[in-house]
Amino acid sequence: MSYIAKPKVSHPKLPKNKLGLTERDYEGSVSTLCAGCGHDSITSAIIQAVFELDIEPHRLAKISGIGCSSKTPTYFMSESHGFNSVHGRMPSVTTGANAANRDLMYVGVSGDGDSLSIGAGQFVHAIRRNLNMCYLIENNGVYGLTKGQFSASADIGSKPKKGLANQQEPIDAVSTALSLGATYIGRSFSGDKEQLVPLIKGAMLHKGFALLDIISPCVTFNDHEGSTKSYAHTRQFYHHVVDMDYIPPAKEIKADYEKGSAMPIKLHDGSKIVLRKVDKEYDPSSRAKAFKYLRERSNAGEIITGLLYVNEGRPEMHDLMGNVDTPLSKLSLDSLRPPDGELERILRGYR
Amino acid sequence: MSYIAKPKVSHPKLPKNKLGLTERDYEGSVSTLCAGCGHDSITSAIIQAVFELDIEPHRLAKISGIGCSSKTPTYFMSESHGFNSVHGRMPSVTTGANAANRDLMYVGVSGDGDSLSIGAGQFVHAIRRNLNMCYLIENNGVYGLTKGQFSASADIGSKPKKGLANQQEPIDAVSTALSLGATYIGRSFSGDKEQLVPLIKGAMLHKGFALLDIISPCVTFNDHEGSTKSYAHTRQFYHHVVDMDYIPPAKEIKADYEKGSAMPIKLHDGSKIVLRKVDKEYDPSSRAKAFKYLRERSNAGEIITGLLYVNEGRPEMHDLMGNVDTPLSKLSLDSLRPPDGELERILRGYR
Amino acid sequence: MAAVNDVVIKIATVNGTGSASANGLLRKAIFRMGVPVVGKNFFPSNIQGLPTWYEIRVTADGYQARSNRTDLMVAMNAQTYAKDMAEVTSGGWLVYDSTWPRSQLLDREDITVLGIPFSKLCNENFDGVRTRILMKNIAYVGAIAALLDLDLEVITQLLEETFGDKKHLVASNMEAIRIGYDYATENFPCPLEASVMAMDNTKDQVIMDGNTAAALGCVYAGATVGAWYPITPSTSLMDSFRSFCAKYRVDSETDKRTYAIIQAEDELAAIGMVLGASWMGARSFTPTSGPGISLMTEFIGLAYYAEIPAVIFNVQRTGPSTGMPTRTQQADILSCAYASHGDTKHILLFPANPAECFTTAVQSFDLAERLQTPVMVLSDLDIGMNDWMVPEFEWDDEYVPDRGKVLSADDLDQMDKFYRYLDSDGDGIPYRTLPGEHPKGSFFTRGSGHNKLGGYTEDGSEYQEVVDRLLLKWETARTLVPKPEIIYSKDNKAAILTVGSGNGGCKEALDRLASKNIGLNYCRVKAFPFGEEVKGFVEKHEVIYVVEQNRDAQLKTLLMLDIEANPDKLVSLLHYNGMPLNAGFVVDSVLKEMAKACAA
Amino acid sequence: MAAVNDVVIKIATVNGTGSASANGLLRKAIFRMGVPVVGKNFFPSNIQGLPTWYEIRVTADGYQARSNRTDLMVAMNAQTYAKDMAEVTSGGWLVYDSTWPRSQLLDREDITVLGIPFSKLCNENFDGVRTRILMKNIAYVGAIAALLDLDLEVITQLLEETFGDKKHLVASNMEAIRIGYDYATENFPCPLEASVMAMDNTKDQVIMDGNTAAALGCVYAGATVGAWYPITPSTSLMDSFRSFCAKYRVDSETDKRTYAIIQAEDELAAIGMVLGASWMGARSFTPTSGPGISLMTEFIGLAYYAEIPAVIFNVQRTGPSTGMPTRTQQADILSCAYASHGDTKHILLFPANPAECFTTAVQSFDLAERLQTPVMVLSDLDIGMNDWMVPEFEWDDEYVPDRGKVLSADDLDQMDKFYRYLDSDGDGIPYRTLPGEHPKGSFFTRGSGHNKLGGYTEDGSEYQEVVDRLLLKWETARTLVPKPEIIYSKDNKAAILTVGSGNGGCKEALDRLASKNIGLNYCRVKAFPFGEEVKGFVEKHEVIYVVEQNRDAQLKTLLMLDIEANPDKLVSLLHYNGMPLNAGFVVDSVLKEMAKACAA
Ligand SMILES: Cc1ncc(C[n+]2csc(CCOP(=O)(O)OP(=O)(O)O)c2C)c(N)n1
Ligand SMILES: Cc1ncc(C[n+]2csc(CCOP(=O)(O)OP(=O)(O)O)c2C)c(N)n1
Ligand code: SF4
Ligand code: SF4
Ligand SMILES: [Mg+2]
Ligand SMILES: [Mg+2]
Repeated sequence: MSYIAKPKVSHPKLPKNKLGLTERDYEGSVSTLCAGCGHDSITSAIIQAVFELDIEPHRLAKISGIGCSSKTPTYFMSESHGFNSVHGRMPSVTTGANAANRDLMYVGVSGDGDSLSIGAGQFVHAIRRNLNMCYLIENNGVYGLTKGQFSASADIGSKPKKGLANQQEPIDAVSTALSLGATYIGRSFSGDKEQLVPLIKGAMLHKGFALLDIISPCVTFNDHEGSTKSYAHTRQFYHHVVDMDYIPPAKEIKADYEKGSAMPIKLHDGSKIVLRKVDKEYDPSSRAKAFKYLRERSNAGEIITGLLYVNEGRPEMHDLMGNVDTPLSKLSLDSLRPPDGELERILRGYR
Repeated sequence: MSYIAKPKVSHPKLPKNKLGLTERDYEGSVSTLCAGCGHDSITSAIIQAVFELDIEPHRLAKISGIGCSSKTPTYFMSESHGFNSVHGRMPSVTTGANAANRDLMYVGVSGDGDSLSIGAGQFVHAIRRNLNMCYLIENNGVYGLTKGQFSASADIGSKPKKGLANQQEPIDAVSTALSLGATYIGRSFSGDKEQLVPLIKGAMLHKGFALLDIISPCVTFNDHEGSTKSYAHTRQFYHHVVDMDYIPPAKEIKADYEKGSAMPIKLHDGSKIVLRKVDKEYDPSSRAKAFKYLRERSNAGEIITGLLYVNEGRPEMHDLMGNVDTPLSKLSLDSLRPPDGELERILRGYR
Repeated sequence: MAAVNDVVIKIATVNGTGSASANGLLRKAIFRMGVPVVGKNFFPSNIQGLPTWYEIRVTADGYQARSNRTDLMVAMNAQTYAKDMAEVTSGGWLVYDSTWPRSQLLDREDITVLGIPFSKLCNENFDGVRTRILMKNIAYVGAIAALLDLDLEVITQLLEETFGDKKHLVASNMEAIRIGYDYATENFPCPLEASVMAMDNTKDQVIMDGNTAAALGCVYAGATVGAWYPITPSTSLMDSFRSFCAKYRVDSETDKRTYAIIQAEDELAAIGMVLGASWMGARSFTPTSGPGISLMTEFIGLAYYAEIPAVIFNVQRTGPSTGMPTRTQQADILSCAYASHGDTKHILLFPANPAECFTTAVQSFDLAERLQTPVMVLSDLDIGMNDWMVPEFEWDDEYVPDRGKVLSADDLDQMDKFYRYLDSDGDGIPYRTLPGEHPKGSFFTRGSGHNKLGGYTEDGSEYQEVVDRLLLKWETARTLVPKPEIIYSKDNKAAILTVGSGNGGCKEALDRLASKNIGLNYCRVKAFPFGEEVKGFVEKHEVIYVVEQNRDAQLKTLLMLDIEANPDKLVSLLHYNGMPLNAGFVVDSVLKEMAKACAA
Repeated sequence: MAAVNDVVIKIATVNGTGSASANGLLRKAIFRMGVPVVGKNFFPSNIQGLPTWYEIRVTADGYQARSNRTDLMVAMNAQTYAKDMAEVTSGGWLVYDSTWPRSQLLDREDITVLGIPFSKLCNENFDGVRTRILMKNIAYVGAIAALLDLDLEVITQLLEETFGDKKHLVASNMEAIRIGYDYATENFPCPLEASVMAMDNTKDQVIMDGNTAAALGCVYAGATVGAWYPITPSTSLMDSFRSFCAKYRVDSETDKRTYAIIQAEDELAAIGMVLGASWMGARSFTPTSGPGISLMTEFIGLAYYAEIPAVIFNVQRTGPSTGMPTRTQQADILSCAYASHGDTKHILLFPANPAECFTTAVQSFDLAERLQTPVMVLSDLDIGMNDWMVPEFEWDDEYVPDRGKVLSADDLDQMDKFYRYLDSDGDGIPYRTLPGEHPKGSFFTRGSGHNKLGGYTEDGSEYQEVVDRLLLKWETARTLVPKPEIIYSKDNKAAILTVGSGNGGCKEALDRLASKNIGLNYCRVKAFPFGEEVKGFVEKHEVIYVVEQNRDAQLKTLLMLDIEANPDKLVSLLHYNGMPLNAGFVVDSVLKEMAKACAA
C-alpha cells in the first residue's frame, strides 16, 4: 500500500534461525498505520515469535477481517499466504482453510470491532469447534479504521475524545472465551513484548483454539486521558498473573522456578511451556475459578494479563471429527471416488 | 396456519382478571407444533402469566425469529401485535421497536438455534444494551423445524437419534448472559409451570434485559434415551437453586420465608419478587460467584434452575441513552423539526 | 380422462403419521411393473399434524411433470376431505375411510366415492396405536393395489427388500396390504377402468430426488469440505452427502474420514468456510436456499473479485423472504446472477432433473476451479425433493477433473516470480497457487483494490485493468458452460424457451400442442452466461414463449441483459404459485397468447 | 488553459497532518469572494501517513464537476513529488517546499516551478513540532493567496470566525499566512495570469457535502431512530445527524433526547432495528455503503414482502467487495434495485448533489411510509464527502409529512375488523396500524406466506394474490417518485441520460458540446421505477448516451428492464475508475461514439 519501496538490502550480520533466515525475512511491507499504533508492536512481536520458532514462512497462513488491525498481516511474513477477507468473517475463512489443510499453521488477526461486534457469532463458534489456530485480537476499544467509534470492548466509563463516556457493558474476549471453552487463553499488551512473544509462541504451537486478547492502544482515537485503553491507563492498571516461558522441544527446563508457582505443560510438538504464577492463588486450569478471579479483579479496575487458562487435553476440530491425518486438499480426487463400477450398484438401490 | 377453525365460544364461568378478561382471551391460534412439544407448555405458561399480570393484550408486542419455537407467538395473545421476523434476528427488530416505543411490553421468543447459532451476535448485543424486554429461549438442543440437527446448546456426549454423540462444547445461554451482564437471568423447564410462571412474570416486569433459558424438549427429534435435553433427563438432573415468588404492587409480602434464604426485590412498577434460595450458598447478586457455581454444578451434570441472577439497578437502554419518557414514535413530527426559519441560520454556517 | 397407465393418484394424509413409506411402496411397485411414474410431495412447513399430500402420476409416456388431474384421491385426512373431494377430476374416484360416515361426501355426482373402513379394519387386526396408524397407511396401498390391479408379487418383494431379516414385519405389512386389497376386491368392481398394466418402460431408469443426486455428484467430483447451515429444501442434500461419505469416505483400516462436513453457525459462515477451503485447494461446496443466498451475498462478491472457486447449490423455494419454504419456485435467478454490491456477475447452472443434478454437480466443481469464481447450481424444491424417474446416470471412469490453472511446486520452482492476477493466456483467467506448496507461491488474497500483480492498489487504472479482465473471463465462461438443449420440431418461427424444472412440463406441452397441429421449437437453457447457441436460437425466432416459475420474468431479464434479446418477441408465461409446473398451464397459456396475437 | 476565475488548484499532502482545515480555509476564501468553487478530496483508506490530495476548482461558470486539469499543484508531499509534477497541465505551476532542493523538479520545461522554503520559514517562526506542521499548511494558503490574488481581509475574517475568542490563534495563523504570502510576493511575479477576482456568483449558495445535507434532511423529516454500523463513506452522515440532534433534539429543560442513535453490532442488526422502529411508527433510517447493503439483503426482502417502511442511505463506493472504500462509484444500482432472493424490486432515489440530498432525504421518508416499503437513497462518495456549492436549501414551514395509510385509534374504533393486506383503494397499498394504538389494530407481521387478510397461508392462490398486488403497488410508486430533470436544447434525436453525481459532468459536457455545435438533449433520472417522463424521453430519441459510473451499465440495465428501452439506442459511456466524473470524459466519449456511428 505504501509509495515507499521497501529497501531489500542484505544484512550479513543479522542473526539467523535454524532455517538460515533472519528476522528481516519474516517482515512484510512497510506499515501504513499511524506512527505509534499499538498494532505495529504486535506485528513485531509476531515476527520475533515466528523467527524464533523457525517457522517456514510458506507453511503459515495469515488471515484477517477488516480494520487497521486486520491490515497487519500485510506487514509481516511477506512469504506467507495471506487472506484479508471481509469484516468480521476471519473465523469462518480460517475454519474452511484449516478443514482443507490441517498441516499449515494458522494465524488469525482481528480487531475488537471485527471480533466482538460484527464477528461475534463467528468468534464464538470457532471457539466451540476448538479450531486449531492462533487468534489475535488487537484490542484498542475503538474502531480505528472508521475513525474512532467505541467498540464492544470499550469499558463502562471510558471517555471518548469528545462526547459522553461509554455506558454499555463491555464484551470481554477473555471471559467470553472462558465461558465457551477455548483451550488456550491469554491477555497481554502491545507494549509488553517480553510477555507477548512467549504467549504468541505458545499460542502458535497449542493444538486447538488459542486466543490472545492484546490491548493495543490506538494513538489517534483512543489514547487520551479518560480512555481505559490508552498506553497510560493500561500501564497503570496492568497486572501479570500467570507468565509463561516457552521451551523448545530439544531443551530441558532449566530455569529455577519457585516451587508451587511453576507449572510445565507439554505441547504436541514436544516443546513445553512453563507457567509462572505471579499470583499463587490463581488457577489457570479451572474455567470456573479463572472466571471468578477475573471478574472480581476487573470489577476492581485491574487488567489481568498472562496465560490465563490452558487445557492441552481437548481434541481440536479435526480430531473431534475423526479426520485422516493427510490434509483433505492433498488427497487425489481419484482416491475420493467410489470404486469403478460402483455407481451402478448405488443406482440399483433407486429402482 | 391451521385448517381447524378455532372455536370462539364464550365461557361465562371462566375466572376474569382485573381487565375483565379470561385466560381464553390471551390465547392465540391453535398450535401446529407436534403433540407433546415442550414449546406448547411454555406458551401456556406465558398465557397464564400475562393473564395474571392483567396485561392489556394490545400493549404487548411479541417478536420472534424462525423455528418451531419462533412460531409460538401465533399461539398466544392473538390481540397483540406480533412480528415473526427472520432467522436469528429477533433481537435487532425488538431493539428498534423498543427504541421507537418504550411504552409497550416486549416479549421475544427464540430457539436455541435462533439465538445461539445464527443469532449469537444479536443476542449478545441486545444484552449489552440492557434492552428492556423479556427474552425467552425455548431450548431443546436441536433445530426442530429443520428436522433435528444439533444446535449449539447440545451438551457434549448428548446422543442424536442416529449417528455420533455431540463433541462440541455447548454455548450456555445463562453463563453467556452472566458474562455479558444481563440484568435478570433465569433457567427453567417447560415441564415445571410452577417455577416458570413467576419467572416469566418477573421477566416481563423487570426493567432491562431479562433472559429465561427454558429447557423445552423436542418430542420428535430429541426426546430419546441418551439425549440430555429429553423430558426424562431434565427431570432427573433438575435442581431448583433460587425460586421466586411474584407479588403484585398492592399486596404485601406475606408468606413466611425462612430467614436468610429470602430476598425481596422491588420492581419498577411497585411489584416485588421474592427470591427463595434453595441452596443457601448461592448468591444471585454476584455474577462472578454465580458463574463459578453454575460451571461447577454443570460439570457435575446438574441442571441448575431458578432466578439465577438479578440486578434491578442498572439503567435500561433508553435511560442509558438519556431519552425522553414519551415514546419517540408518539412525538409529532412538527415538534421534531428545528424552529421555523432556523434552516437559514444553519445554512449560514456553510457559506 | 384417466386410462390404463395414465392415472394420477393423490393421497391426502397428515404429516408425521408415517405415510411416506407407504406412498413410496406404492410408487415403487408401479415403477417395478415397468410403468413410468412421477412422485410429488406437498407438505406443510411444520413437523407433525398438518395436511400433507403425495401425488403419483402413472404415465406410460414417461412424462416428468405433474399433471393437473387427480383421478384417484385417497382421502385419509378428515380435515381436508371437502377440499380433497373438490379436487377430483370429473369421472374420477375418491377413496375414504368409511369407519365414520361422511354424509358430505355425497356432494358430487360426477365422481365415484368408495368407502373403506380402514380404521375399523386395522383396529380389528392390529394392536398398538402406532402400529394401527402405520398399518392403515399400508392398507390403503393394498386397496389401491386392488383398484389399479397392481402386482402383489412386486409389493411382497419390495417389502422383503425393505425389512430384510425382519420377517415378522414383512408378514404384518403384507397382512395390511391384504386387508385393503380384499376389502376393495370384495366391495368394488376391481380393477377400475383406469389401472396399471405391466409394461417395459422403466428399464435403465431410476427414481431419485435431485438432492440425493447432487450429493452423489459431489462425492464423485471429489468434494471434501461441505459447509452448510440447515434450510429447507436443501437440507437433504447434505444429509445424502453425509450418508454417501459414511459409506465411501471412511478409511476401512483407521476408521478415519476423508471428508469434513461442517454445520456452520449460519450461512455467512458456511460460505466463508467454503472460500477458505477452496483457497487451500479443496473442492468445497455449500447447499442452501433463498434466505441463505441473501446472507451469503457479501462473501459471494469477495469470491468474485478475489477469484476464489466456490460451489453453491441453491435449492430454490417460494420467496420473497421466508415465503413458503415447502413450495417450489425459480425466483432467485436474478439475485444469484448479480449477487453482491458493485459490478459482479456469476455463473449459474440449471439442472432440469435429478440426473442432471448429478452431472451438473460434477461440472460445477470443474467450472469453479477452471474459472476461479463462484458457480451457483440453481435447482429447486421440485427437483430437489420430489421423486423423478430418470435414466440411470452414467459415469466415465476415465473422467479427469479440471482443476484449472493451479501452479504446482515444480512449476513454481522454474518460475522467476509469481504474480497472481496476470492474464498470461489471454483468456482472462490468471494462475493461482495453493498455500503451503512452495515459498515462491505466496500471494495476498484480498477483496480490496488490487492490481494485476496481486498488490494492493488505490490507483484507478490499475484497479480498472483487473475488473476489465474479469469481463474477459466472463466471455471465456460463456464458451465453457453447458450448451442448451434445443429441439427443432419444424423450421417455424415460434418456440418455447425454459429453464430447470420447467423442462418436463414444457416438453409434454410440446407434444400436446403438436397433437393440435401447433409445432413449436424448443430451447432449454442450462447455464448463464448464455452461449452462442442460445443467442442464435433467440435470434432465429419471431416469438419465444419464455416459461419460468417466478413473478418477475427473471429468465427473460437475463436474456435481455446478457444477449440483448429483443423483449418484443419474448412472451412470458409465468407460473409462480409454488406448485410444480404442469403441461396444462403451458398449453393453455400458449393458446391464449396465440389468440391474443391473432386478435391484435 | 487556466484563466482568471478558471483555475484548478491541487494540494498534495500526507493524511493526518491537519491540512484539511487549511484547504477548507482556502476554498472558503475563494467562495466568499463570490467565486464558485468545487472541492474534492482524494484520500487513502488509512488514517495517517499516506498521500492525500485536495482539489479546488475555481469556476466562474459554477460547474459542479471536477475538471481534468491541474493548473496549480501545491506539492507538499515528497513521496509523491514526481507523480504530482507529472500531473500538472502544460502551462501550469508547481509550488513545492524548497527547504530541501529537489533537482528532479527541473524535469518539465512546460510548467513553472516555484520553490518556497515552507519548512524553513515555519521552523524559524514557530515553536513546537505540531505547530510547525500546522503552520506550514497555513503558510501554503498564504502563498496561494499571493499567487492567486486572494483577499486577505476575507481570510482574516474566516480565521476570526473559526477561532472566535482565541485571539492568539487568529494571530499565529495570520502570521503563517503572511509568511507564505510575503515570500511569494517577494520572489515571484504575483498574481499569476490565472488568478481569482472577486465577483458575485455565490449569492444564496452554500458549500456543503451530501452526507451533512442528508442528515439535515433526516432531522427535518422528523426521523427519530437512526441505526447504523460505521462504514466509509457513509459514516459522516450519522455523525452529522448526531450533531444536529445534539442541537435540536435535546429538551432544554430535562436535557433529554428526542432521538435514538443506535450503533448496531453490524449492518444486519442496523436494518433489523430500522424495521422494528418503522413497524412501531417511528421514522427510522440507516446509512451504509456497499458491503452493508449486501449484509442487509435478507432483511430488505422481509421489508418488501411484509410491507414495512424503511429508509436506507447507500453512499456508494468503489466495489466489488471491499474494493476501494475511499473512491466513488455508482455500482450498487442493480444490487439495490433487486436486493434479496425471490421476486422483489425496490424504490431507489438518486440525489445529484447535496441540495438534493436534503430534499431527497425528506422525500424518502414520505415515500417509504406512503408505499410501506424500503426506499433506498443512492448517493455516492463524491456527493457524500466532497464539498459542493449548491443553492441554499429551501424549506416550506407548511410542509405536511406524508405518513401514508395509517389507521388511527379513532378509525379503528369505527371499523368492524381490521385486515392488514386488503387493497381497499385499488392502488395496491393496504392500510396499516401501529402496535399499541388500539385493540382492534393488532395483526401479525411475517415474512412467511400470508394472505390478504394477514393470515398465514401456504395456499398458492392466496399467496399469489398478495404478490400480484405488490406489482400494482409498484405501478403506484411509479407515479409518486420524483420526476426526472429534462432539458431540451433543440428538438434533435440524440441525448445524454445520466443519474446522480453524473449530473455536473454531463451538464458541463452539454455546454462544451454545444460550443462545438453539437446540441444534445438531457435527462437525469431521479428515481426507480421510471415514470412516464423517462419512458417518453427515451422513446423520443434515436440515440441516448447513458453516462454512468460503473462497469456493467447498471442504469442502462434498469432502463431495459423497467421500461423495456431498446438497447440498440442506448450507448453506454462508462466511467468507473473510482474518480468523480469530469466533463472531458463525457465530451470525448460522445465524440468518439459519434465518429464510430458515422464510420459505421
Ligand atoms: C460489512 C462492513 N461494514 C463496515 C465496514 C467498515 N469498517 C471497516 S474497519 C471497521 C471497524 C474496525 O474496528 P476494529 O476491528 O476494532 O479494528 P481497528 O481498526 O480498531 O484495528 C469497520 C466498521 C466494513 N469494512 N465492512
Ligand atoms: C437464513 C435462514 N437459514 C436457515 C433457515 C432454516 N431454519 C428454519 S428454523 C431453523 C432452526 C430452528 O432451530 P431453533 O431456533 O432451535 O428452533 P426449534 O425449531 O428447535 O424450536 C433453521 C435452521 C432459515 N429459516 N433462515
Ligand atoms: S487509527 Fe488507531 S488503530 Fe488505526 S492505525 Fe491509527 S493508531 Fe492504529
Ligand atoms: S419438531 Fe420438536 S420443536 Fe418442533 S414442534 Fe415438533 S416437538 Fe416441537
Ligand atoms: Mg479496534
Ligand atoms: Mg431448538
